[in-house]
Amino acid sequence: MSIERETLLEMYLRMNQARAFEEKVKWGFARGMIHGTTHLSIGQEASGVASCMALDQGDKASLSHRGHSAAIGFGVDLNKMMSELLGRANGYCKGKGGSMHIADIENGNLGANGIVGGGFSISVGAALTQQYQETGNVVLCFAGDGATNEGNFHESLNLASIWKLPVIFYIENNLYAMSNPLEKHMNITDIADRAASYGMPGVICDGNDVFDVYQTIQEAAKHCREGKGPVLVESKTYRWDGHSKSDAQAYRTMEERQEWMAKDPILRLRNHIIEEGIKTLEEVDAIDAKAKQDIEEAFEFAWNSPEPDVSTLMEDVYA
Amino acid sequence: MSIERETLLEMYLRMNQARAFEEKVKWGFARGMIHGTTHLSIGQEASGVASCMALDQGDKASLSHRGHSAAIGFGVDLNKMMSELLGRANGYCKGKGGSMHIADIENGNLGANGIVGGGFSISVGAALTQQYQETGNVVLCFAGDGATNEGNFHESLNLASIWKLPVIFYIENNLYAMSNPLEKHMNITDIADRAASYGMPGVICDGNDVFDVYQTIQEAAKHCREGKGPVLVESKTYRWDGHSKSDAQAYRTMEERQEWMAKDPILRLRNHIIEEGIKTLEEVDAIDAKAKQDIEEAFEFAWNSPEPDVSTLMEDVYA
Amino acid sequence: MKTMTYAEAIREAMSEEMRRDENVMFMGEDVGLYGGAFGISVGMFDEFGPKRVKDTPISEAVIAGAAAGAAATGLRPIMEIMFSDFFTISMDALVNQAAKMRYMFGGKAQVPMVCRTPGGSGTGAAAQHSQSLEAWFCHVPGIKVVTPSTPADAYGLLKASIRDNNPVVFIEQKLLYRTSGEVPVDQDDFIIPLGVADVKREGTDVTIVTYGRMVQRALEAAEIAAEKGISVEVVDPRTLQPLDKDTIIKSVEKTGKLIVVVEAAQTGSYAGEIIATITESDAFDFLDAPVQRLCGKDVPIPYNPTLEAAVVPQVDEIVAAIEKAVNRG
Amino acid sequence: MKTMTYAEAIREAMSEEMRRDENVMFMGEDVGLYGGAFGISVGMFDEFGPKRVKDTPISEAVIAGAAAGAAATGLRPIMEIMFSDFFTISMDALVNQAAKMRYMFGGKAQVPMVCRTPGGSGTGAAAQHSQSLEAWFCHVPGIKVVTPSTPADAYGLLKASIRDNNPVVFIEQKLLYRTSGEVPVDQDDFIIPLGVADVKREGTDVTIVTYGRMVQRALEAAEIAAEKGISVEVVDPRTLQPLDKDTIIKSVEKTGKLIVVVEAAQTGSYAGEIIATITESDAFDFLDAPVQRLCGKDVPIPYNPTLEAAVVPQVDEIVAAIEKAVNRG
Ligand SMILES: Cc1ncc(C[n+]2csc(CCOP(=O)(O)OP(=O)(O)O)c2C)c(N)n1
Ligand SMILES: Cc1ncc(C[n+]2csc(CCOP(=O)(O)OP(=O)(O)O)c2C)c(N)n1
Ligand SMILES: [Mg+2]
Ligand SMILES: [Mg+2]
Repeated sequence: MSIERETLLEMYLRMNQARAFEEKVKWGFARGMIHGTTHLSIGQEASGVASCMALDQGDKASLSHRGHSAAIGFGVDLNKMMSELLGRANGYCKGKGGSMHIADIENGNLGANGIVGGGFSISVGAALTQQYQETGNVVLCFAGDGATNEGNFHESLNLASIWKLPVIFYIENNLYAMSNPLEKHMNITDIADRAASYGMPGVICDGNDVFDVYQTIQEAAKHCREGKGPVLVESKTYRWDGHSKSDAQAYRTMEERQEWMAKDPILRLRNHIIEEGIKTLEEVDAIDAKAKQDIEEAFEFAWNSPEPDVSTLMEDVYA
Repeated sequence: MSIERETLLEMYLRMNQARAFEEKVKWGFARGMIHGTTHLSIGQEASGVASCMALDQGDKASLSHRGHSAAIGFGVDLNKMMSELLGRANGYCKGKGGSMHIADIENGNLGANGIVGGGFSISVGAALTQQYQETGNVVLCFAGDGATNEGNFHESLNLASIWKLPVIFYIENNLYAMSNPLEKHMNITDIADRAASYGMPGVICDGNDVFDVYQTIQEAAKHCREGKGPVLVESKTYRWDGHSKSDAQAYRTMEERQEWMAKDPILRLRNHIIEEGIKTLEEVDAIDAKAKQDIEEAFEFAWNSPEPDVSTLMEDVYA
Repeated sequence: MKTMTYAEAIREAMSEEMRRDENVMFMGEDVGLYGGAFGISVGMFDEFGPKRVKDTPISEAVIAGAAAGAAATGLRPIMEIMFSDFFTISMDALVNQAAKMRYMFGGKAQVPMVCRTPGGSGTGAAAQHSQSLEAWFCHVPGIKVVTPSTPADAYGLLKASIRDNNPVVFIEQKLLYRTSGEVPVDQDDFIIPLGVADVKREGTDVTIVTYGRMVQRALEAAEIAAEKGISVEVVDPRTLQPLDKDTIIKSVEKTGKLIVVVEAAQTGSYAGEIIATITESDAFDFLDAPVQRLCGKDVPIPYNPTLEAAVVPQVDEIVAAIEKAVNRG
Repeated sequence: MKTMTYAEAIREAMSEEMRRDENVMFMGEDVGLYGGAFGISVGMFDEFGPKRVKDTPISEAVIAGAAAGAAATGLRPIMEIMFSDFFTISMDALVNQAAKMRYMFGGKAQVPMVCRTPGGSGTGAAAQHSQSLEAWFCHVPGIKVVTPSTPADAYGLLKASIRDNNPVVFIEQKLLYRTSGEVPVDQDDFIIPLGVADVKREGTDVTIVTYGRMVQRALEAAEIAAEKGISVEVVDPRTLQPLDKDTIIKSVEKTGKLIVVVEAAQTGSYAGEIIATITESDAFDFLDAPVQRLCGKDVPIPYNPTLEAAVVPQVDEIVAAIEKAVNRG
């Protein structure tokens, strides 16, 4: 499959922004400029960005706790996003949500979720709205391999299947649920096999290959839009960093990590762009630089933004 | 497979007791002698009785809300069971449980359950005890087709599979979850297929055929005892009566019901016993009569038993 | 005005709102053709069809989660949980998602959903089908909680709940379903706003605050007390969250005596909240007798009918409490 | 005596009980090699091995259900729910199964299990990772609820909880994990029985009842008040269910003034229960000022640290409440 030139370059930019964003977040954490916790998706940028970019205008996405790449892929105001991580008043959630709750419902981002598997049923409901109101839109629901062991996964896929709802359950299988390796948290190798329980298609894509991710999501979305019901997509990928900010990673080997770092999805796309002559080396370097610059500016913006006033504490509990 | 003569005749007796028990319960309800609600398993006696009788001494069973046949199959004091349905002090639960909570933990009956799917995880825990204490025993976990749509089904089968616990998930698929026909509550035909999500065997048996049920459970139990982990067994059967005491059954046809009544598991076994010359017609009639007599006596016993004293209300909240 | 049962009033309120607003829909286990375990939605499937009245599998987690997701994206779902005890399976979706989405997303979401569910004991359904769990929901900021005691209240409050832009837990009672009363269905848009208590009986000597099916018992006790010359005021908050504190405080300031009657297990019940509301208010200075609460006993609900009945406050116990309060004052 | 942190005291209590009783085992998400999200069980996997320290998948429903099933059949499981907010997923197993099995089976089951879980805000983890839900559990007959405020209490109460034959919800606090104190680990079988309050500071003018991490704040406030000549008694019930009513009542009878301080969202919190316990007791007649409660605000926990801190009662607010009580008396 080919991806249109403009889209591909935008994708490359966003993947670089995602990487730079998270590198900056790591930096901010180390210096105590960001607090709380965060889950980095470095290494998973193709999976997060290309999938969201395969969607159409009006489609929705529900993100996991590891949602930065996806949010940036879906389209985001980087200033607002960084501001939210810094807990500022002009963040997406007015500083009340933080990394685990970046949301922009109006524009279709139904929110990251701090509850593992919490997004499954929310996505089913959002897909019900699309079907009910005949919008022709689909919902892309992100979750991790570990999340598929939650009861909510099961109930959600079953209901979506019976009701033929337009939702893509997109499982980013990065081989670990926190410290728990896949082979110790389930007795199967391919999560896509779980689709069999619901009579829906289950497909696998290489989560580090933007082309495969993009095509798989486009096909799944088509299936949904044709009224054929949901699809389970498994995206095989890997996170380079620890689970969250404090993780000694005793549960995996350096070798494994290096093997996967050699499959860097950004580098892969970069090489493709250059080899195919889509852009020259210099032009690509310029994109990389722009991505970093965007993030520096976002951080600068966020850092200089005001904290929410304590008087806002009780606002927005009820509509 | 053959079942030992003694066992087969005991099985036939228990199936008849189960049928008579529930006919009596229906009668008692109609007359206001029993209150609350109850779920009859008439038509499912082979599934409930033969499965439990395939177990060994020390094995455990967790029953569903539709648990009378299974309880009687597992081995029960009919007086205590009927007393419990009548809410008497000498019932299994001292009158505090009723039909949905018949239990006898000491003897391995972990209890019927009013929560659909509630028994899945309880069974996993009970199986953990067997493995931990190396008892060599297995747990037989009853549930209905509808119960397999609960998240608890998913979490329980997954955990049991990873930990290789000796538990048989025994799904009595009677084609309906209350008013909801199978084809409207899941998008697959065979619940056994759901085993694929957990990397465990999934097998189907004819729930109206004692031989098939018995053999299937024995084989599954063997698998468990060998340390190979859990098995999912689907038992295809049908309930003749409504879901609970008040049910107009608008959701199914008379024809369908009659088709299934023609597959009466008791009649089937009765014919076998006579045709194979295991017992004469008269002898079999005598078993039938004894079963009815046992139930009449149980009802008589229960009816004449005392109600629990109000002073017992606050007893047994804490150990 | 029309005489109808509590069950009919609920059906009528749902149906009217569904006729009025295309985006209101209804889902739950066996709510379609079967009409719901308590027959509440009988006939609605025929009127509204499978798009708007939807049978779900036995999957309480996704029922609540899907309602939240649908509500956040433009529908106004009403969901039914067959027995309130099964809400234990829906708590994550309700508490961590629906209740918090608005706040945690900086006010940029709204989640207009109604969770209808019957609570309470009295039908011989035993421990797993008889609980009164309203206190849990009241403890979750972002959720509103409604507990109607009459057909008219059920009707007017349910309509208000459906139009509310927040998650509302609407707790019905099995033993009230067949009670009947006058309901102003002919009155154009009869809505009872959430957060407004109703003085079900005026009085001057003792205030009883109660809700749900205990209201009827309190009224009976008040009647008996009246024969003894004691004037009892019965205040039914109707919505527990938001709670109409003013009406309760005013009543206690008038009578100087407070009895709270609830069906739920005493420890941790909402009775404590109502009492704290009074003792931290100016009404404290008006109290001239210890505050009493009559609650369900701290026990799982037993099956035997005699035991079951003994769990919840009885009319004679309420009368005794009234007399005790007055004799103290 | 040994100085150790609250986290270490918990680890020590678990380890000792596991050494003592072969049937005690421990399970939860990432509790093995990883040592738990808060490092509580670091090293236990090495000592006890995979049979007795078990990593589970992310499946909170079956963790609790399996614990209940194992407990009912002879093990004494300790389970960990990584954040108490995730208990929303375990509620059916805990409430409808574990808590009720004994009663509904006529006293013929016992369910000795401990559910350890950290509650509370203060770590910037926002709305879905910061709740204080103890009031829910206290409202369920059949469950015991423990909320230790010091390393020694955590140690002695956890050992008692593991030996208790009922489901115990043991609520720890993230912000207490690193606090340290003296723990009598060398004392043979140091057990703190469930249901016995601890007077953390004696005083005569005002009673503060509080638990968990608010105890420290109350003590700080009491210190400040002491400088102003006000003598504050700080009562820490330590277990909320069963609640040591006597100690609280006696204290209020002595001081005549009650302030309840809890971290949880005010409405429906356990503060109401404690207040109702007093106002329905003989202590009511000793009260000479309105009962005050200082609780968490009724809001989901926000991410921003300034907002987050503003949700829970502050030392100066407690001091102000003390002064208000005294000036009234
Ligand atoms: C219901 C719930 N349980 C546990 C957690 C704690 N937790 C956060 S992320 C995580 C691991 C998730 O694994 P996976 O789904 O594979 O996603 P990944 O982190 O690998 O992207 C866990 C256990 C949580 N947030 N919510
Ligand atoms: C958690 C829960 N949800 C719903 C119910 C109400 N209910 C009781 S039995 C039943 C149908 C169960 O269907 P199935 O599992 O197929 O068992 P069957 O009744 O057919 O034997 C329902 C919905 C319940 N008791 N518990
Ligand atoms: Mg993962
Ligand atoms: Mg069925």
